[in-house]
Amino acid sequence: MGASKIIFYIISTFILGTGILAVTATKIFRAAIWLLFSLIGIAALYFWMQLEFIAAVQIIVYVGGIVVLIIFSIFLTQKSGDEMPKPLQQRKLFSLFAVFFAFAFTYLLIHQYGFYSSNPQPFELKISDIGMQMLSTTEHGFILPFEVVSMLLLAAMIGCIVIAMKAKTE
Amino acid sequence: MINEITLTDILFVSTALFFIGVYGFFTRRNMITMLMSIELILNSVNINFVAFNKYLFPQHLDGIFFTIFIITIAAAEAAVAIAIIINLYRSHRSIDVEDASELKY
Amino acid sequence: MNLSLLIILPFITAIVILFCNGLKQVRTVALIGSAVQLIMAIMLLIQYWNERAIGNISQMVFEYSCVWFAPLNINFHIGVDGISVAMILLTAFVVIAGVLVSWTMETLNKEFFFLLIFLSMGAYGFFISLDLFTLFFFLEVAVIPKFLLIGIWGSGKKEYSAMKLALMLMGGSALVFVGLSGLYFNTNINGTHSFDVMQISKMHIPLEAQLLFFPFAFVGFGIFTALFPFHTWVPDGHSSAPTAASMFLAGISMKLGGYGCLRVATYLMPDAAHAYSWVIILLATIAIIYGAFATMMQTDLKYINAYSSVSHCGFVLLGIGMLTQTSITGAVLQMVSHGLMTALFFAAIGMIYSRTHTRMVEQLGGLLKVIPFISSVFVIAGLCSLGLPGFSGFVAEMTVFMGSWQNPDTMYRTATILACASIVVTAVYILRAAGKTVMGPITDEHYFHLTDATWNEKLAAIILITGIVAIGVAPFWLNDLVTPGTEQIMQQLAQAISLK
Amino acid sequence: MIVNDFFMLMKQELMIFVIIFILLFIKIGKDRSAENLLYFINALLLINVISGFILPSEGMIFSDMFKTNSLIMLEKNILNIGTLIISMQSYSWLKNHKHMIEFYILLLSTLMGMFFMISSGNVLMFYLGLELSTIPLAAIANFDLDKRKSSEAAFKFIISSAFSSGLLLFGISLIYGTTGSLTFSEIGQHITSNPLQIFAFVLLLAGFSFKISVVPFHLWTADVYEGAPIAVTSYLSVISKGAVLFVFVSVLYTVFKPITEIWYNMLFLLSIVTILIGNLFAIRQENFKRFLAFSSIAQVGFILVGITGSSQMGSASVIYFVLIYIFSNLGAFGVVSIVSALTGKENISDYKAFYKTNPMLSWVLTIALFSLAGVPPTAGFFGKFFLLMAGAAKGNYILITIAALNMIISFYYYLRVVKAIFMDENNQPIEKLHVPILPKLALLICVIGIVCIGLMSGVYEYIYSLSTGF
Amino acid sequence: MNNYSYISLIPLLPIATFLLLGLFGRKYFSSLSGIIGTLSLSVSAFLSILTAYKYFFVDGKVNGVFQQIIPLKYTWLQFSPTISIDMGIVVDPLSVMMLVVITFVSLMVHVFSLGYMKGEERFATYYAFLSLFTFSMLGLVLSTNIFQMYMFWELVGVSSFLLIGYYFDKPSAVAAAKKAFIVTRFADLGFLIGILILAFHAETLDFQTLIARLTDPQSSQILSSVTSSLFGVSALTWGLTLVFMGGAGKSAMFPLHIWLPDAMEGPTPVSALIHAATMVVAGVYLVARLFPVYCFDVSALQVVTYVGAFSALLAAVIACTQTDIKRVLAYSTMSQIGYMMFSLGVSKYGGEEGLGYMASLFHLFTHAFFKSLLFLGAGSVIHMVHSNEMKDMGGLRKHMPITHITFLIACLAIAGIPPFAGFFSKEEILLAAFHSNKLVFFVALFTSGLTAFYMFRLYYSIFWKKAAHLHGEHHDEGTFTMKIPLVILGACALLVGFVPISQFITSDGIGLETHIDVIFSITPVALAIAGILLATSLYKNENDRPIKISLAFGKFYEAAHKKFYIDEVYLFIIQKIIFNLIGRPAAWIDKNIVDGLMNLLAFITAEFSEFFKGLQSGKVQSYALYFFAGIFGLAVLFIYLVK
Repeated sequence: MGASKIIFYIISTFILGTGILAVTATKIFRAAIWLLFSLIGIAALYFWMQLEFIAAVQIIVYVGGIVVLIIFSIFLTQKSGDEMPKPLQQRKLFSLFAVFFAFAFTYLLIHQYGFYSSNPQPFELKISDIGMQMLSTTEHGFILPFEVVSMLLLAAMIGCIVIAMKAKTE
Repeated sequence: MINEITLTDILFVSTALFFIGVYGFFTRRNMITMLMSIELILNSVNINFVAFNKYLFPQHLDGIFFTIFIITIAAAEAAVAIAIIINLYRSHRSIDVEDASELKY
Repeated sequence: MNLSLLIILPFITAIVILFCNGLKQVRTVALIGSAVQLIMAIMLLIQYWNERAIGNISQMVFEYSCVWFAPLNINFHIGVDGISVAMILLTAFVVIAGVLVSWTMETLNKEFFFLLIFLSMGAYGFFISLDLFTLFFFLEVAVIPKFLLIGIWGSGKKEYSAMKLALMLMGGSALVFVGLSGLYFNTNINGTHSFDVMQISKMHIPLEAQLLFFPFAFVGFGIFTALFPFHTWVPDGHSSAPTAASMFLAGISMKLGGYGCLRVATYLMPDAAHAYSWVIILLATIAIIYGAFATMMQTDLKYINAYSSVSHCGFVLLGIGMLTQTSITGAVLQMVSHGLMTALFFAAIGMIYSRTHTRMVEQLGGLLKVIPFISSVFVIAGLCSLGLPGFSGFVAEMTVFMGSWQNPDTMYRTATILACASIVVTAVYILRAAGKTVMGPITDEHYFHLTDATWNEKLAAIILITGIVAIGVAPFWLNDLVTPGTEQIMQQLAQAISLK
Repeated sequence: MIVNDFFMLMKQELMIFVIIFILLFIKIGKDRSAENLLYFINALLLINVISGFILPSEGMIFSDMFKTNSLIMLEKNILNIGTLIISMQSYSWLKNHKHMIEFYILLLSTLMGMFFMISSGNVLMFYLGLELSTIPLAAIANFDLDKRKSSEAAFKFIISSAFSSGLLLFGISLIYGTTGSLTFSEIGQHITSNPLQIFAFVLLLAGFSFKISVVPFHLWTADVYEGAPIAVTSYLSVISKGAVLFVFVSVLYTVFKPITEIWYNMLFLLSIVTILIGNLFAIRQENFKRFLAFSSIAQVGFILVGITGSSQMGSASVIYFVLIYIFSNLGAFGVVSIVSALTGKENISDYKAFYKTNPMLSWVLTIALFSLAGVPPTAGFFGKFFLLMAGAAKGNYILITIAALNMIISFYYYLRVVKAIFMDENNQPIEKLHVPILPKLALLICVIGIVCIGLMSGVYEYIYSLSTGF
Repeated sequence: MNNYSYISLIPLLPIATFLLLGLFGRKYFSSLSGIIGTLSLSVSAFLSILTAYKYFFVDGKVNGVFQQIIPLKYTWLQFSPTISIDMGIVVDPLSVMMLVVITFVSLMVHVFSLGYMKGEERFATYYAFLSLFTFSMLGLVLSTNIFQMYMFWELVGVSSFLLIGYYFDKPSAVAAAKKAFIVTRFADLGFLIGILILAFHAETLDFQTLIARLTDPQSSQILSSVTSSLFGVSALTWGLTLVFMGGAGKSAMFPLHIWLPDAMEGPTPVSALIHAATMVVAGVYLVARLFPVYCFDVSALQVVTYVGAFSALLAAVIACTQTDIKRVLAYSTMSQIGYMMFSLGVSKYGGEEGLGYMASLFHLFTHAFFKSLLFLGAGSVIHMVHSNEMKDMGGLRKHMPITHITFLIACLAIAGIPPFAGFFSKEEILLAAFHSNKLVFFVALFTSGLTAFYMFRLYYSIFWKKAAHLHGEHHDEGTFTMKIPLVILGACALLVGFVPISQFITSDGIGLETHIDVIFSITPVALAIAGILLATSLYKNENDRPIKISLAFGKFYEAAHKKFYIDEVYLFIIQKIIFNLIGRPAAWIDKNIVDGLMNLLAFITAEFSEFFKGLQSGKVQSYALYFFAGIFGLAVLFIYLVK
C-alpha cells in the first residue's frame, strides 16, 4: 500500500467524516465549521490529484467566500450557540433509509460500469492553458460561458442588493 | 502511484459526499444548513468532474472548466439564497424551514 | 351553392350582434340572420334537387375542399348529401324558432343571441363537414355555448346541469377524438394518413382497428344522442336550460350525435358496426323502454320531454344498430322529426312556463281554456311525440320499426317488439301530461288572466309545426332525399359483409 | 469567426444585453416618472420583439457553444413576445414598485439565460443558461418585498432549484464520465442503454422535469406561483417553462435518440401521472394563481404526450402549443394581475359575478380559459389536438385515451371559474375596474393570438416546416 | 272502369272543413261553423250515395262478381323497394257500404248536434273534431294498404280522444278520453306488430297483393309465414291474431273493451257517431277486409269467434245491471259487435259457407242505424233531463213523443223483432252460427234474449215507470234539427232490413241468395219477446221486484254491476305493476344508480383530490424527498423492471 493511497484514504475519511458532522451537528456554528473542514478536505483531494489550481480556487471561493458568507448569515439570523431545532425523527429515519438505498444503488451502477481509462494519456494542468482556453473563442474555448457567468453574477448581485436593501426602509 | 487508486474509489468518495449532502438537505431544518448541504452536493459533483477529466479524458479541460463554473455559480446561488433567507427571517423571525410552509395544498 | 356560406353567415350574424345596442337591434339582427339561414337551407334543398335532377349522381354535391393543415393532411372539406341537407333544414327551422321564442329575453340579451347563433354555426359546420377534423372541430364548437346558455339563463339547479352537460358532452367528444385519431392512423393514402370521410370510406380499415375504435366513436357520439347509460345529462340539461337552449339542445345538438354515429362510426367502420350491432341494439332498446318508463314518473314538464327525448333518440340508435337500409333511413327521419317535435314541445313548455311560472304537472290545469293557442301547440307536440299519423313522428318511428323488423334475428325482433311497445307507454305519459296540464279544471285563479301567445311565439310554433306536418303528411320528399345517402351507407355495410 | 456572424447570430441576445445596459444607465441616472419609464421600457421590448423577426440567420459560433437557426430564432421570438406581454400586463403592479428597473434587469437577464440555453450546443452552456434563467428569477420572486408569501416562495424556489440543479449536475457529470464530452452532438453518439447512462439520463430528465413541473418534480410549482408576484408567476409559467420545453424536445429528439424506447416509456408514465395529479389538485384550488399553477401542470402533461410522439409533428406540435399556451395563459394571468394589482383579490370566489361589473375582462378571461381547456374555435383546441395526435401517432391509445378523458376533469375546473364569473351570485362583486392602456393592449394581443393562431393554419405549417423532425 | 277518383273528395271535404274550422272557426265563424260542417258533410254523403248507386247498380259487377276498383293510388312512403305505404282509394262492396254508413250517420249526427250543442263555447272546435273524425274514418275504410289503414286507424283513435275529451274541464271526461286512447293504442301495438309480421312475410303492405300472396298455397310468401313459428304458433297466425288484437281494441272486444263505457263521457251525438256506427265497427271492418287471409288460417279465425261470442254475452249481462243509460247502450254496442265478430268467425270463404261474413256486415249496416238512433234518442233525453241516470228519468213519453216513438222503434230493431231492421241481420247471424258452431249459437241465442230484456228495461225506465218530475226551465224536446235526424233514422231502422245486402256484400263478391227461414226464426223471436215481457213486468211500473231479483242473484249481480271487476284488474296491473314495479324503479334507477354513477365518479375524483393533497404539504424538504424518490423510482423501474 503506497503512501499516496494512504493519503487518499485519510483525505477521503476526513472529507466524509467532516461532511457527516456538518449535516448532523446540533449547533449551527459547529456545522459551519465542519463544512469548512470538509471543503478544505476536498481542496486537499484536488492537491492529491495534482490539480493545484482547482484546489486554490476551491479554497479561495469556498473557504474564503461562501463559508464566510454563510457564517455571516448565521450571525445575522441567530445566536451562534443556539441549539438548532431537531430534525423530525420520522423524516430522519426515512431520509436515512432513502439516502442509503440511493447511495447503494448509485454506487452499484458506477461500480458495474467500471470506468476504465481507455487512453492512459498523462494529464497535466497548466494554468496558462486555463487562461488561454477561458478567453478563447475556438473549440474548447470558454469565452461565452465566461461572459454568461459574469452576467449571472451581475444579476445575482443586483438581486441580492434589492432584497437586502429592504433593511433601510424598515 | 496514483494508479493504485482507481477512479471508482474517488467516485465512491464523491458519491458518498453527494448523498451526505442530500441527507443533510432532507433533515436539516435550518435553512442555512440546508444551503450548506447544497454546497456539499455541488462539491461532490466537482470532484466527479475533476476526476473524470483527469482519469478518463485528459485531452481537454472540459471537466475542469465545468468545475470552475460550478463553483462560481454556487457562489452566486448561495448569495441570492442567503439574501432571500435573510429577508424571510425579517418577516418570519425564524429560519426554520418548517415555519415556511404557509403556502400549501 | 357555396356551402361555406352556412358557416360564414351565422358567424357574421353573431359578430354583428356583438356590435348591436339594445334588445330591439339585437333580436332584429338575430331574426334576420336566422331567416337568412332558413332561406339558405331551403335554397340548398332546392338546388340539391336541381343538382340531382340534372343527373348529378356523385355521392356528395356542392363539394368544396381546401387544405387547412397540410402537415396532417387536414382539409377543410365540405359537401352534402341528402342526409346532411335534411339535418341542415332541421337546424334552420329550429334556429329561427329558437330566436323567435326568445324574443323578449331580458337579461344579457346580446350574449344570449350571440351564443345561440354561434351554436347554430357549430351545427351547420358539423353537418356539412366531410373531414373528420372539421367535424370534430364543429362538434366541440357546439358544446360551450350550451354550457353558458344553461348556466346563465337557465333555471333551477342550472349550474349543476350546465356543468354536467358540458362535462358529459366533453367526455363524449374525448371518446370521439380517440376514435377519430385511431381511424386517422389506420388510413393510408400514398403513405400519408387522412381525415377525409370520402377517402376513408373507399379504403378498408383493418378489422382489429375497427373493432377497437368503433366503440370509442360510437359511444362518444352516442353520449350526444343520449345513449344509455350516458343519458343523464339530458334530463337535467334540458330542464334547466332556457327555452331556446332546450330547443337547440334537444332539437339540434342531440342530432349531432346521431349523425356522427351514422356518418363516422357506422359508415367508416362497417365491419365493426356489424360486430357491435347487438350491443347497440341492446342499449338502444334499454334507452327506449327505460326512458319511456322513467318519463312516466316525471312531474316536471321539461323532465317529461327530456326523458322522452332519451326514449325517442333511442329509436335513432336502434335504427342505426339494426343495419338495414330502411331502419337507417328511419333513424335519419327520426332525427329530423324528433328535432322539430321536441323543439316545438320545449317551445310550448317555455311559453306555458313564462306565463304560469311553474312546470309542475300537478300545479297546472285547464290551460286550454285560457291560452288555447299555446295549449293546442302543446297538444300537437304531444301528439307528434306519441307518433300520430300526419305528424313526422309517426313516419319516422314506423320507418324504424319496419326497417328493424327486416332483421330476422330473434334478439333483434324482440328488441323491435319492445321498441314498438314503447309507443304505448309514450301515449300514457303524453296523455297524462296533456290531460293534466291543458285539460281538466283550472287549478289556479291567476290562470284566468293569462294572455295567449304573442305573434313571435305563434310564428315560432307555426314554423315548427309546418316542418312537422310537411314531413308527416308528405314524407316521400324527405324519404327520397335521405334514401340515396343511406344507400351509400348500406353499400358500405354490405361490402363489409361480403369481405368477410 | 467573423464579427458579422457574431452580430447576426446573436442579435437577440445582444439586443437584450443592450437593453439591460440602457436600464442600468437609467438606474444610475436621475429619477424619472415611473409611468414614462414603463412606456419607454415597453417600447424597448417591442423593438426587441420586432428586431427578432428581421434577418433570420443560421449557424454556429463559439465552436459548439452557440448555435442558431430559424426554428431557434422563432422560439426566442415566441419568448420575446411573451415577455413583452407580461411586461405590459405588469404595468399596474410595477408602476408603484420601487425597484422597477431592477426588476426588468433581472427579468431580462433570465430571458437571456433562456436564449443561451435554447441555443446551447453544449451541456455547459445549457447548464449556465439554466442557472442564469433561475437565480435572478428567484430574486424577483421575492420582489413583493414586504409580503411573507413572496419571500417564502422565493426561498422555496431557490432551494428547490438548487437541489434540482445539484442532481442535474450529478447526472451531467455521469454523462461526461461515460461519454467524455460536453457537446450534445458527441454525447448523442455515445449514448447507449447502459444502466449508468440511463441513470444519468433520469437525473437529467428530473432536472428538466423540475423546470417544466412534471409530477413528481412539480411540488415547488404551486407554492412559488402563489407566493410570487403575478408578473413572476406568469413568467415562470409560460416563458421559463416554454424555454425549457424547447430545449427538452430538441435534447430528447437529438441527443437521446438512441434510447428513445426508454424515454418514451418514461414520458408515457410521467405524462399520465402529471395530467392526473395536476388535474386532481387543480380541482380543489381557491387561489387563482395556485389554480393556474396546477392547471399548467396538467397542460405540461399534455405536452409530454405530444413529445412522446417523437416525430416532426411532435416537436412542431410542442412548439406550436407553447406559442398558444403563452397567449392563453397570459390572457388569464393578465386579467388576474390587473384585478390583483387594483383590488388585491386573488381568489376564484372573488370573481363571482365578475361579468356584471367587468364584461370585457370577463370575456378575455373566459376565452383564455377556454383556450386552456382546449375548446374550439380557440387556439387551445388546435394545440391540444395536434399534441394528442402527435402522441397517437405512436399507436399508444391507452395514453391518448387517458389524456382525452382527463380533459374532462380539466374542463370541470376551467368551467368552474367560468361559472363563478357568469353564473354565481355575489353581493360584493369586484367593482368596475379602470384598466390602463398597456394592460388593455396586452389583453387584446392575447385575445387576437388565441383566436387567430389556431384558425390560421399558416402558423402551424410554418412551425412544422422549421421543425427538424426526429 | 268508370272514373271514381272523385271519391277522394269524400274524405277531403271533411278534412278541409276540419282545417278551416280548427284554425279559424273559433275566431271568425263560431256560430256558422255548424252549418259549414253540415253542408260539407252533406256533399260527402251525397257523393257516397252516388258512388254506391254507381258501383252497385251501374258498373260494379263484371261477370257477376263485384270487382275491386282502385281508382287512385300513389306511393306515400317507400320503405324499401318492395314495401311501401301507398295512399289510395279502394272501391269494393265493403268500402262502399261503409262509405254510405259513415257519411250518413255522420251527417245525422252533424245535424243533430246543431241543436244539441248549440251555445257551446267551443262549438266550432266541436265541428272541427267531428269533421276530423269523419275524415279519419273515411280514410280508414278507403285504404288500399294495410299501413294506410293503420295510419287512419290511429287518426280515428286520436279524433275519438279529442271528441270524448271534448268537455275537457271535466276530469272524468279527460280520464275517459285518455283511457280510450291508451287502451286502443295498446291494441294497436298488436296491430302494428301484426302488420310487421305480415309485411315481412308477404313482402308487401298492399291489401290486394297481400291477400293474393297469403291465400295462394303455392306462394313462397305463405310458405315462409307458415313455416316460421314462435312458441309453436306459425307466423301467419301470430300476425293475424295480432292484427285482430288491433281490431278488438277499437271494437271494444273483451278484454280490451274497458274504455267503451267510460267513453260515454263525451257528448252524446259523438257517442252516436263513434260508439255506435263507425269507430267501433272498424275492427269488424278490419277482419272483413283481411277475411280471405283469416279464412286461410283457422286458428286465428277461432280466436275471433270466441272473443266475439264471449264479448257479446259478457256485455249483455253487464248491460242488464247498469243504471246509466248511455252505459247500457255502450254495453249493448259491445254485445252487438261481438255478434258481428263471431259471425265473421264462423264464416268461411265464398258461397253459402260465407253466410256469416255477409250476415256480419249486414248486421253492421243495420246496427249503425238503430244504434245511432238509440244514442241520439238518449241524447235527446239527456238534453232534456240533464242527467244520464235512469233514476232521474221516467214517464217522459208524453214530454217527448218523437223521441219516444223513434226510441221504441230502435229498441224493437235491436231486440230483433220483425220486421225491424235488426231482425233480419240477427237472423242471418244466428243461422250462420247454427250451421257451424252450436256453442256459439246458443250463446248468441241467449244473448239475444238478454238484449231484448235490457233494451226494454232501458226503454221503460226512461219513458214509463213513473211520472216525470222535471225541474229546470225548458221542457221541449229540442230543436227541429234534433228531431229530424231521429225521424230519419227511425225510418231507416224500420226499413233497412229490407235492403238486399246479401246481393252486394259477400266474401267473394258473388251475390248470395238468402231467405227467411220462418221455423228457425221462431226461437229467437220468442226469446226476444220473452225478454220484452219480462222487462215490461219488471220496469213498466215502479215496483220492488227488480231489487228483489237483483238480490236473488246476489254476488253475481254485484259483480255484473261492477262490470266483473275488469276495470279494477286493469287498474291493479297499471298502478301496482307497471307504475310501481317498472316505472318507479326505472325513475329511481335513473336518479340514483345511473345518475348516481356519474356523480360517484365526480365524488371519487374529489375524494382522490382530497386524498392527495398531503403531497403538497408546503414543506420544501418533503418536496425534495418526493423529487428524490421520483428519480430513483424511475431509475429502478427502467433499469431493472422494464425490459
